[in-house]
Amino acid sequence: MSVFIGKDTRLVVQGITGRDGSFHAKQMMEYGTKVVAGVTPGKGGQRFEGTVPVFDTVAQSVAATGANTAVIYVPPVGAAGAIFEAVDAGIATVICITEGVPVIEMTRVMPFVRERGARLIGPNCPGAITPGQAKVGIIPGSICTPGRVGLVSRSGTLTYEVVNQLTRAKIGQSTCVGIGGDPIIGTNFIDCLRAFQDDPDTDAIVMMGEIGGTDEQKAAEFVRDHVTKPVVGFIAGQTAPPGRRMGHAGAIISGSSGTAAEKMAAFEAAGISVMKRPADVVPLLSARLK
Amino acid sequence: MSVFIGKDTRLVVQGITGRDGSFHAKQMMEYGTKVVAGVTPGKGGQRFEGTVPVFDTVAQSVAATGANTAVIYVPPVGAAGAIFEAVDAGIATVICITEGVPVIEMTRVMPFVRERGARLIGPNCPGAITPGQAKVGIIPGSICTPGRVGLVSRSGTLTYEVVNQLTRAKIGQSTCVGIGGDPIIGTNFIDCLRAFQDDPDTDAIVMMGEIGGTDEQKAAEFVRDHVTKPVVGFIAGQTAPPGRRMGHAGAIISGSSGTAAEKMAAFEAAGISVMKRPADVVPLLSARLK
Amino acid sequence: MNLHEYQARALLKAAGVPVPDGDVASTPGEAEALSRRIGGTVVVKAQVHAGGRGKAGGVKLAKTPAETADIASHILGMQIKGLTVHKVLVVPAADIATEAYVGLILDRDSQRPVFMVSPAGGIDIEEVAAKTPDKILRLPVDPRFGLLPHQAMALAFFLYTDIKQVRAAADIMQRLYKVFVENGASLAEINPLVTTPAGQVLALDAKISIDDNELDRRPDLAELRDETAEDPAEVAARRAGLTFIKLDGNVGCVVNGAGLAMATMDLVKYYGGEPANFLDIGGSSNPDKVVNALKIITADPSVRAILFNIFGGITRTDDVANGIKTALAQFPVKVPIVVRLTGTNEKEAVKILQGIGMTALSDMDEAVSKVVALVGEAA
Amino acid sequence: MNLHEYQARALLKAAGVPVPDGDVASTPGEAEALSRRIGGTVVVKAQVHAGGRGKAGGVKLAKTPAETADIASHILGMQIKGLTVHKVLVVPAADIATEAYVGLILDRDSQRPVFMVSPAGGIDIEEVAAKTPDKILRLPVDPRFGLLPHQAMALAFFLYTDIKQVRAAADIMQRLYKVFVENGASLAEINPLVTTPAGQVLALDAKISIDDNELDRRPDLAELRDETAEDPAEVAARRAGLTFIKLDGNVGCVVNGAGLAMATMDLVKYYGGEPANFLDIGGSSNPDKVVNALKIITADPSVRAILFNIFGGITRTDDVANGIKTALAQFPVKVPIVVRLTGTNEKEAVKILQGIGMTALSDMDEAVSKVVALVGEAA
Repeated sequence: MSVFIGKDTRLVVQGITGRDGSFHAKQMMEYGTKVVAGVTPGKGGQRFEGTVPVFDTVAQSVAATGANTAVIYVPPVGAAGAIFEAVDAGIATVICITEGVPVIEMTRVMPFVRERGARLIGPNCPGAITPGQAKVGIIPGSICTPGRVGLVSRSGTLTYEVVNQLTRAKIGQSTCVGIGGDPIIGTNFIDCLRAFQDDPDTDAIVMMGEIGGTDEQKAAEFVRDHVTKPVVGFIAGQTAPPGRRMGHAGAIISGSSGTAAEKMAAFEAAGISVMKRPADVVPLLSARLK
Repeated sequence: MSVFIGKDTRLVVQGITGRDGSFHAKQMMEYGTKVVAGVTPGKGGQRFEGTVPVFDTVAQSVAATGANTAVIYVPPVGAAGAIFEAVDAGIATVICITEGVPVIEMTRVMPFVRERGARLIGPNCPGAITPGQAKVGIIPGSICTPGRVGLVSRSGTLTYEVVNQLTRAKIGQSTCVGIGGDPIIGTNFIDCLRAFQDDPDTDAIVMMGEIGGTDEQKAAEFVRDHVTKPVVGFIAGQTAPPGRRMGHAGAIISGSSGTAAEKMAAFEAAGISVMKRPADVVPLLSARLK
Repeated sequence: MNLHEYQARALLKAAGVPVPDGDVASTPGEAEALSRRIGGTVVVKAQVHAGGRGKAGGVKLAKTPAETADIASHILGMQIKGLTVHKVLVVPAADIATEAYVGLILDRDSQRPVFMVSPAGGIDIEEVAAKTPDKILRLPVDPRFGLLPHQAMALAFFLYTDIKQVRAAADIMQRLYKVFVENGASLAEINPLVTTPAGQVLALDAKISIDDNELDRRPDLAELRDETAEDPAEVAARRAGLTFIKLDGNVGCVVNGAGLAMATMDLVKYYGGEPANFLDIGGSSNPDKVVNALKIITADPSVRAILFNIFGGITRTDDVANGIKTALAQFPVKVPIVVRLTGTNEKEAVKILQGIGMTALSDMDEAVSKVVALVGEAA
Repeated sequence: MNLHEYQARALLKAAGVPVPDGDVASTPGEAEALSRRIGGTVVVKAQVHAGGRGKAGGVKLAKTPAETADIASHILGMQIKGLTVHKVLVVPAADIATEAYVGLILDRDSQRPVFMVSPAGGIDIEEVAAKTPDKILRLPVDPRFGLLPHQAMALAFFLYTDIKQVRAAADIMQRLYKVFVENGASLAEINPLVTTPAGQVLALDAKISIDDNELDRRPDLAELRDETAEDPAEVAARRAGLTFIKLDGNVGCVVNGAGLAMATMDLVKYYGGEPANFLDIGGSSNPDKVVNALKIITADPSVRAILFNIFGGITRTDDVANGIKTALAQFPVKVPIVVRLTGTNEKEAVKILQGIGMTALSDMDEAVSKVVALVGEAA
């Protein structure tokens, strides 16, 4: 078992011939992900790396290869359209890596995704990895190792940092999911917590939040009410000033709302072990797993 | 029992202070329909005919009176908005009398109506009447009499003609529904046939169609497959020339499609007794009811 | 309401759809000047609401301004399917590499705008649909989300393989959809959508029909109506708030309600007569409408008798009776009138008619069979 | 990106929202001319991205053109919350009967644009929300259907009782929604929306923030950015493709990734230091970005030491090492640099740094505690 992606993942890469798409398609293939198709309009009929068939449209790729998961590396201006296309073609799980998708576009994308019963992860996210099975996105495979800890994060490199700490301490991961740092995202903490709670191969959960919004607070309530597995959490941005967007479009303290202190308190109240720094993940997790 | 409207109908009249709205509100009240509220923006707080409270919005009227059915007499430019408002306020059955609603507006209205699980009848229709219980719309109450024949029609006065023939022959009606002559309507023949088939108080069905579109053909298939009660049908426009809009926006033969001959043949094939003229309704129905 | 090609072209052009240069002319001189401005060989196209203009001689090539003037003088004033040509469109003669069909209709069944595109363009799309349905791609658009980018691309890929042409065509689909929605069209066609040898994608001919219901809130569109292209009686009827359609028979019909009006025509035929028209006076009770209806019908020399069939609901039958009385006082009606009326204020109506020596019937079949018999006697 | 009031006003005006007459001036002379053109008493308003302009003396009445010039000369150049005033808006002093608040935000939770309106306008809406929440009407808009007419009316009825004002306000809601969606705003406020004694409804002040992601596809909006209102270092960083935010500490930070950058700042604090900045070099591997990052950080005199924290994923750590090498060859860096890097091409990176006499740490805590210690020694 695994969460969102795994050995049954049949991946189509949207934007496979682009700079980022081609680089990461190769990385995913090397990791062992079943990359069954690529899509670049106008390049239908070509083969990527001599093996992966390229199509003009996602619908064609699904018809020809049975792709069930899509990863999007197309530029911001076309990313929302790429999500619509993947969902419309019947793709069940769409992971949008692209950073810079206009948020107003996401307000139109999300109802479409929901109506079709699809899952969107991202945009502006590093994707997901189920170590030993499939890597979809840009999380470096080398820092992961199979195991029984699920990880969900709004961040990219901070996720790597924590995964790396776990792997060095020989704590393997069931699935690591980067949900993205944008204000409107397809999959939030609660979606991931629910999936990990239901996953028989996950024993504990690490949750990496940051300032801005109230997703972490709601996630804490969800943990309190519905999660029986141990959860360890972190909030980035304890020293961030209010009113400034800290890189991620969603990482902004509005007025006095969305602060790290508020979120950490919510974690504590929900029984989540709070990391003060990334290095705390191993001792806290070890303590909870005893 | 009854179809769509009946003794449980609690009606709000949208546009109650307008020329058409006020005239017909009075007629409906005289017939015994429970007119519980009216809506005209800016006239909230007034009373119509000294009794019916008028509100600024449908939502207010629902909250104050428990209205469950709305009838719309607002001018074409505001009619689509009035449907949105009624549905958004939780009204279950919305009957739009207004003629001349831009069809492109209806393409946006219909998904909204469906998502909310509401029923829209019309636009550009005479409404419905369940004789002895409730009249919602403009069908003259005087020509109807309670009974066990359900009638559904795309037309207004042609409906009256046939209802009148029935009443004069002492054949009463369970419910008469005018579904309207526009290309895009909320309730079609099949919806009404299903309702009459399921209504224990309806023994037979009269179906008044006209040229244009394929609704009658589909209805015929539905009758063949799902209706066990006798059905008698008529198609207006046997002598209509192709390509001309015969008054109703939907009554137009496109190329060779949507002709009366085609529709009458479909009726025959489905076991529907076909009236050659309105006066045939009584003998055909009597024969089928024996 | 159908737009002329030049009007449809203008709407598309304003929305950024690439159309050939050119403009409309009402005189040979204007056409000549346009030809000179455009340069080279031009096409002169009759602007009438009729298909098959080419076969009828309404579309011609002209190599010089002088020839353009000559051709325009032939086409202007020409009759095509009973319609007089008042305007010609003058456009450069385009070199054409391929011709495709792009159509967008308001579909009753799906209750959505639906695209139909085919690489087999320039010809009758109904024929393509019947003979080679696999050459047509049909795509309904969800109006909540609009035409999505990948849908526009899918339509374009069905027409072209070259990615530049695909992108150009996808862009045209988006703009056509916008024109359709923003103008409340019931039909918008580009036929043919052509590619030039240089690879450009161009809308060579366009047809747009506007939903009549849209015109009330859009005076700018209502102004595009070309009343010279319509039957004058139908124009007069519309101005009087009546819906009138001229037919070939001799029994004039005045009815309230479209369904009853059609059923009345059918019943005339049933009893062996031929209706001279469809005429719906609508739901309101204005005696003036009846006067205007009688004026329009009596202006038709083939009318041998007139039938009123009024079922009073909103319409008050006494208003109709008063209208008949007023009309007869205003102008002579030389053919017999049979009146059937029932419903609202029937008694008052009967009295009014009796006052001017007319009888009113209450049964539709009786009235229709009577009027048909009267026409038979007159013949 | 925040727009100035005069820019927000222009967007609203273009969309048909009634705003008072008036325009923006950069000099006292321009302000005087505007005052003369407008006539009567005017308001001179400082155009800076800061709340509380009035309290800070940035909003003043002027009765004559001469007084306008005088007041403008005081306000122009004034500092408000650290920002220099470069422009003033001159508008007629409106007689105000009522003041309301109208706001539209992109709500993360509902993933929709959400209206917030209150008849208690002109003041801080967060205060109203906290103290009298029943004075705020909150209405999420389904982007598939847009702001429906009855929703606009419901918002307007919450503000007004007079039906003319209700209709005027509903129309303003529709136009505000259009401005919001068409310009990819994250916030659009009219505060106050006023009524005049004559009953007119007017947008007296407006605030619009544009989603930064929108700017790439909208050069017209990107042009509205007022870089004079920003920290010059932040402007330089943005031009170099970096995300930089100046803070009050003395430990300069160069990090890849926003989350890691925040966590690095937090860890500096955890070890007793104070971060001098947030700086994210992003995901790509361009050595130039590192050079620019070092230029920007070393320009800050309060920086006592610099910390690199790079977790190589897409970012190649050897590119970062090369960037450091290039920078140090180009300009002197007088404060100590601590480098932590791990991940992609780590070995190559370590070699490059060793080649210029630097060591690379691989543990984040070790690096942060070291840089904090270095700053402590320097103090």
